[in-house]
Amino acid sequence: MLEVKSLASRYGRIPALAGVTLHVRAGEMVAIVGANGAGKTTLLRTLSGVQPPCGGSIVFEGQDLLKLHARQRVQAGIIQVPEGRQVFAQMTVEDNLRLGAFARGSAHHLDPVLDLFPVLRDKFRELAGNLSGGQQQMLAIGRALMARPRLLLLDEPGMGLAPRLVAEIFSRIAALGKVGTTILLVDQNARAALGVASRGYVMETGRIVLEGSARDLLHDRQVQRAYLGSA
Amino acid sequence: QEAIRIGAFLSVTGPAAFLGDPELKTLEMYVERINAEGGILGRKVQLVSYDDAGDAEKARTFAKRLIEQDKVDVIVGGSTTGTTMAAVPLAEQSGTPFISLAGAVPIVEPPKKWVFKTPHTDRMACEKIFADTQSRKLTKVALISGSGGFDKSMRGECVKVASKYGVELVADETYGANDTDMTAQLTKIKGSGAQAVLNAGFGQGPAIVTRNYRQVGLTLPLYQSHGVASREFIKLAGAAAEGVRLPAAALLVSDILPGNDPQKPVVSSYRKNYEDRFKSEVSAFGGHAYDGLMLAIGAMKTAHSTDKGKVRDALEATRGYVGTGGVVNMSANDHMGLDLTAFRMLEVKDGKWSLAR
Amino acid sequence: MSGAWLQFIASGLTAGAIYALVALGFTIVFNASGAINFAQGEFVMVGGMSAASLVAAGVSLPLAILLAVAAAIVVALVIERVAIAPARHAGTVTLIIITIGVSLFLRGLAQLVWGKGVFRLPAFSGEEPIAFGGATLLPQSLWVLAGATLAVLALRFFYGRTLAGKAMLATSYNRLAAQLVGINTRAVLFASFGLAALLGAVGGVLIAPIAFTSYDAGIMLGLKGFAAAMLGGLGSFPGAVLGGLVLGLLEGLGAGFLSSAYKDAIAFVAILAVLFFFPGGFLGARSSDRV
Amino acid sequence: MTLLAVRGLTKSFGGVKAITDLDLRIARGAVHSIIGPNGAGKTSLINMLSGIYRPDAGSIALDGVDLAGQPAHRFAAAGIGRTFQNLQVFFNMTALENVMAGRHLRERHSLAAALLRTRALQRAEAESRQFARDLLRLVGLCGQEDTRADAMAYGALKRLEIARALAAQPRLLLLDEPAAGLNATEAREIDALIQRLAQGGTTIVLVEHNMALVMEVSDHIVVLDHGRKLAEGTPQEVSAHPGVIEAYLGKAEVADEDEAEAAHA
Amino acid sequence: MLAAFVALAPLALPNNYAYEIAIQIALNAVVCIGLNLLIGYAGQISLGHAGFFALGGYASAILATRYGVPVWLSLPGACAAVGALAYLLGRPTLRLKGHPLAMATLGLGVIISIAITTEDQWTGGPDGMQVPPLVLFGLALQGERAWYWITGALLVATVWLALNLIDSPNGRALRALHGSEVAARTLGIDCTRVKLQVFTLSAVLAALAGALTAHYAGFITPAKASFLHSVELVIMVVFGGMASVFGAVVGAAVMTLLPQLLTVLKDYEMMVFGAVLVATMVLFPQGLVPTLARWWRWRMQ
Ligand SMILES: Nc1ncnc2c1ncn2[C@@H]1O[C@H](COP(=O)(O)OP(=O)(O)OP(=O)(O)O)[C@@H](O)[C@H]1O
Ligand SMILES: Nc1ncnc2c1ncn2[C@@H]1O[C@H](COP(=O)(O)OP(=O)(O)OP(=O)(O)O)[C@@H](O)[C@H]1O
Ligand SMILES: [Mg+2]
Ligand SMILES: [Mg+2]
Repeated sequence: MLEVKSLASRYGRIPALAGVTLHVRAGEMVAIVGANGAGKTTLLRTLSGVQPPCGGSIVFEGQDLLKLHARQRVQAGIIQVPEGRQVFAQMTVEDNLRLGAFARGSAHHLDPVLDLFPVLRDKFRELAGNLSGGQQQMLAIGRALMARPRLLLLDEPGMGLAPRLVAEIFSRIAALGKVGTTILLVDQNARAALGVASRGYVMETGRIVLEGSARDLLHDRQVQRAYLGSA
Repeated sequence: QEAIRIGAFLSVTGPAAFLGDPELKTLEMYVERINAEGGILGRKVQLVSYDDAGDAEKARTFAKRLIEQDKVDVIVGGSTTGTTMAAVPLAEQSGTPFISLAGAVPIVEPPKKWVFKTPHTDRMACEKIFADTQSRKLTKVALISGSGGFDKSMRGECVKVASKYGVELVADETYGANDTDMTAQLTKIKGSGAQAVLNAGFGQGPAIVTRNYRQVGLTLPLYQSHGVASREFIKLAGAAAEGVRLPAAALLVSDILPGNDPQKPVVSSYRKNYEDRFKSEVSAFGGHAYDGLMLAIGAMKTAHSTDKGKVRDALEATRGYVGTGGVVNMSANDHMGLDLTAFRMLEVKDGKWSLAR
Repeated sequence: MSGAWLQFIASGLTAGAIYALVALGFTIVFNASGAINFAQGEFVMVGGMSAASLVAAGVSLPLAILLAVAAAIVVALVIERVAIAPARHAGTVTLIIITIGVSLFLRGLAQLVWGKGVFRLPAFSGEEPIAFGGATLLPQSLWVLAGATLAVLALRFFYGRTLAGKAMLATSYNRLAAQLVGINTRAVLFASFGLAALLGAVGGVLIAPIAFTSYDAGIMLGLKGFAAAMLGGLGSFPGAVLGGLVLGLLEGLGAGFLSSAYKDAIAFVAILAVLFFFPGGFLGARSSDRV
Repeated sequence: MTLLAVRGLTKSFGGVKAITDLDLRIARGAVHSIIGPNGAGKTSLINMLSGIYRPDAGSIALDGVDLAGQPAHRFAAAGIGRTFQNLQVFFNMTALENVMAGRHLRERHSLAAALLRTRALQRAEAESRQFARDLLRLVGLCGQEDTRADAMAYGALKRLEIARALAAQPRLLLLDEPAAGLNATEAREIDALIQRLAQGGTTIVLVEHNMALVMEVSDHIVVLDHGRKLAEGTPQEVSAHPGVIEAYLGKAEVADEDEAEAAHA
Repeated sequence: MLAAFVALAPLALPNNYAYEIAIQIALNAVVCIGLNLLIGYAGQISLGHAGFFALGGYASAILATRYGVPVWLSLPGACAAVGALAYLLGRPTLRLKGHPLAMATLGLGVIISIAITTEDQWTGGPDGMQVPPLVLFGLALQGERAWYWITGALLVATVWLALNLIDSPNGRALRALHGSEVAARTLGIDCTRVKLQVFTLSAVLAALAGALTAHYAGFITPAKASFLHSVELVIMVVFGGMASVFGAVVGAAVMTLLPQLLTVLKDYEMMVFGAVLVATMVLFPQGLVPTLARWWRWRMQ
């Protein structure tokens, strides 16, 4: 479904991606783990089109993505949940969610998302900026789901969420994967991420250094030492 | 041989553009004509002009530039009193003859050795108006004025000379240069018991005053200043301008001047030249520049030299020069040389200027 | 004195309606980019000048108005493409300076095209003042008031009820997030300039019979319109209109009862006082800076 | 040995009661964690303890001095430092300058001294710079001293905020989700850092959702729910509290951990 | 480096007119450095500094002409008075941020300007007033060359002071409150006080430059207090580069010179000036100096 070949990107002169090659099959959930500054966020930004690449190729369902603007990629079903939530702080929860479906244009239903995150129903008319950190995180995910993503790019969806919710969100994400949404997941909670994913990649300084099934990675000594906090 | 250099700093843009624009056009046109006729003293004439946009600080810098860098022989310019006064010390220090095109009294009072001016003063305008109200037996006059330099200066002069003509000022209102509605001020005037209203101002403000004047139902005689002496005023004020009086130079009514008027040939020819060339109506202001240039040229011819001191002396000795503004007779104490007869009292009739009475 | 009272109010409303129209234009661009477009006054000027010069050239008033509005929109769109879009990542202050540059450019251009004269447009429905309770109002003032009312209703509907309007707002709040939900942020900025010019030009045409117009009319309109937008609350359309009317009334009443020389100062003192108590203006968003 | 005593603290926003009548005692030198579901009021509490929000009612006494109602910089001057859940880094400065800005309270000079760059000031600046470098090393940002903050990755910024707060050498340090965005290994480094600070005598209030970290470092845990205290006690007591499991921890998490441990073994 | 430049520049100045421009640049630069501390470093916009500039000039002139205060005293007196006024006005004003702050400072400037225009018995009204020359140690300071050295020295001193300030804890506090006011407060920075300090400092610098401009020119008009002059000052700051002391100097220099150069274009002047401004800000969104500096660094590496 998604084929990324030697993708590179830089901030000014500083390279952040130095040739990333990976692929995601339809319906699959793939996790990416890596230390701070490894370039995970940059990778997702480049995939969604808000960050210009400086080399390589991205092919999505046979289509060359580099030719498409961010907006066209959203229309093609590539939706990113950005790092740091990025909700429309001065707008209500409702408007945030409705805007999530902006690119789809057609009629949209809020209920599935509100059922997934009942808090959002309580705060429906509140300004998003007044929500607590975790509530905003839920809103950001909910907004992305409103677009009915085909490929969902999740950048640290569990950040700032209560443990109970993390577990819940990850299981919902897994459920999404089962009904056919393809997911590329970045999370610092590597254990949880690899727990729900089928495959994983490990990134270091802008490169993929390891790939394999999630189970193999979970049991890889190096991965355990570097990312799972095991001594 | 090197060209004679005439320097000019004018408010070609900015709020006083309606002064500077015709002034510059006039200077450019006549310098061209003079050169076409072979120049003066056997030399070509070169005009060096700058736009000060009505800013005194800029005017000073440009005056310095004219004197220090361009080394001009004489300066004709200073569209407004503010810009003129900024350049006066420089002309005095460097000893450069300077003919100002601005109105206020302090330019020539007290007289300054190197500074002259061509337009009538605002005090003369006040006197002309008050003489008119006196003859119509109107003694209670309401003042309304803009907040610009011209407006405030004229207001001040009018306040000073009012008593001389037995005029009592019963209201004193102000408006801003860009205000869009003056009915509030006029309503106050309406309640003041005035028998006539005098508006000291220039630009579009007076046209709005005139329209608002009719809107609030005022029917008293309305006097405007020489600052709106152009067709544009009638165009903007429309039907409301009917009956408005103002003091102005003969230029505006050149076509209806009696044939024996000494100014008739001068103003008719200037008008024709200007209107043929620029396809727009003359105003009194371009005429001031014409007079300034001609006075300077005349002085150089008389002096047979461009020596600054000699030109200055010749300027001061100007007698009987007939210009667009009137007949000029300068002296050591009078660096303007005009009297009240230079002003005509005009009235708007059927959308045109006419001589009052 | 009651007649005088009313006339001061009428005077204030006349000026206020003009400010309101300009303030609405500020609000549109602000709501798409978060920046103040100091060229808004010039859009008004371009509309008024085009219409006035066309009418002077013999074009009928309705056609002249149409052409003038079209001209202003074209100018605004070109400017957006050339000057604003390339700098859309720059900071707010830089954007403001760019719009100031644009306003100078347009003023210079207008001066070349139309000269430095003052122009007037014929009133839409006669010049006969309408008298009420001892005060008078020009019919054109009612046109201006009606124009402002209509504009604010239309804008409120567009921004409050339609997803396209919300998308424009969203772009100013968070451009990254707007891109990620599929909003064409460049088109939003483009459209907002077109819309602001449309409104500005209509305003310019409406006010030209009262306030006249000249190449430099935009300076004062820009200043007062900005003040009105701030007073009403930046970003709020009803606020812009309210701010405009209040500003006009402050001036009218200030000139009537206190001092005509200080009427602008009185208005600004009042604005300062309002801002000190409601930093967001009358109807501005109560900002939430949560941490 | 109470350092901070909070009594009857209340704060609401419109209809939302963020914190209701809360009492709290923070013992000197200990690590206190505050946990609770999203929206429980943890950040609001931290905001009041640092003077950002003015409480509707209640007192906040540091060493017996009530600070409630004072401006935020007085809280700082009294010895309270903090980090932010939503980053509040000075993005217009380098990492080193960010930390040096944290020295503000320790390095005060008159405007005149600053303008004239007096000897005393130069000396103090040099010391400050060294201190800031040491702190950056401490949080693991060695080598990034001269990077502008807007070019740093999220995780690095979180640590930068900690270093900046430490620069003021606060008596009481409030950390709002310091480990968010860090992976387990990196979280462990924060863990070690917190313990080191605590040993050095700094009192710490930690808000965090990373239970591994919380359980490891806390001497005492307070659980908030809907702005009220739900439970309080040692890590063991709290993690076994049924109300806490129900409202916050959930069963899954515990199961997950077990599974992972099992897999590891 | 700047000092050397100031010392050597006279070799290239052909006449008094050139000196005049140099003096104007120096005086404008002094205002811009102060304003840049406020706008560029502390992130607090002011659209009213022309008011302080003009007040400095008027106050010194009025003290000297009406009250016979010697100019060497009236000048610092005026600066102190303007500083005190800015301090008082700044108290409520600086509680605002962003656009409301811009509006409020604009309002202050406009009010000052209206007062100056209207109170003509003090100020001479719209046409301005005459200002006596600066007398130092019993010597009337006259002539472009003398003024060049005075203003040049003042500029060098101001740059030095500003650079010192920026690289001090106080300067960091300024930038910190720009970056995040909440964070700055939790570090013990009294933001209200810091803002007030820099606002007052910038107002005093504006007043100083205003007073010197007035004494140098021999007159002053209300145009110096106008909104347009305030905008001009801000343009200088942004054009040269925000948060850059040399940016302020370069901005002042370019924006003083440019109109003098463009004046040959006559009717096209305003258009071209606008276009140049737009083009520069589009190409150098950070302002001239920071963008060029970055470019230079990039080249060097
Ligand atoms: N706006 C920027 N300008 C310059 N450099 C940047 C910028 N954003 C990120 N970088 C650099 O790019 C590199 C990759 O950053 P990125 O944010 O992609 O990392 P990450 O893997 O998502 O890290 P984290 O886990 O901390 O979120 C880092 O070295 C970072 O410093
Ligand atoms: N400034 C504000 N305006 C309105 N409501 C607010 C404001 N600040 C907080 N709230 C509300 O108060 C409640 C508590 O928020 P707070 O940020 O303290 O939660 P939290 O415990 O930190 O949650 P999280 O773990 O998700 O960060 C939330 O419901 C939030 O919406
Ligand atoms: Mg990241
Ligand atoms: Mg929180």
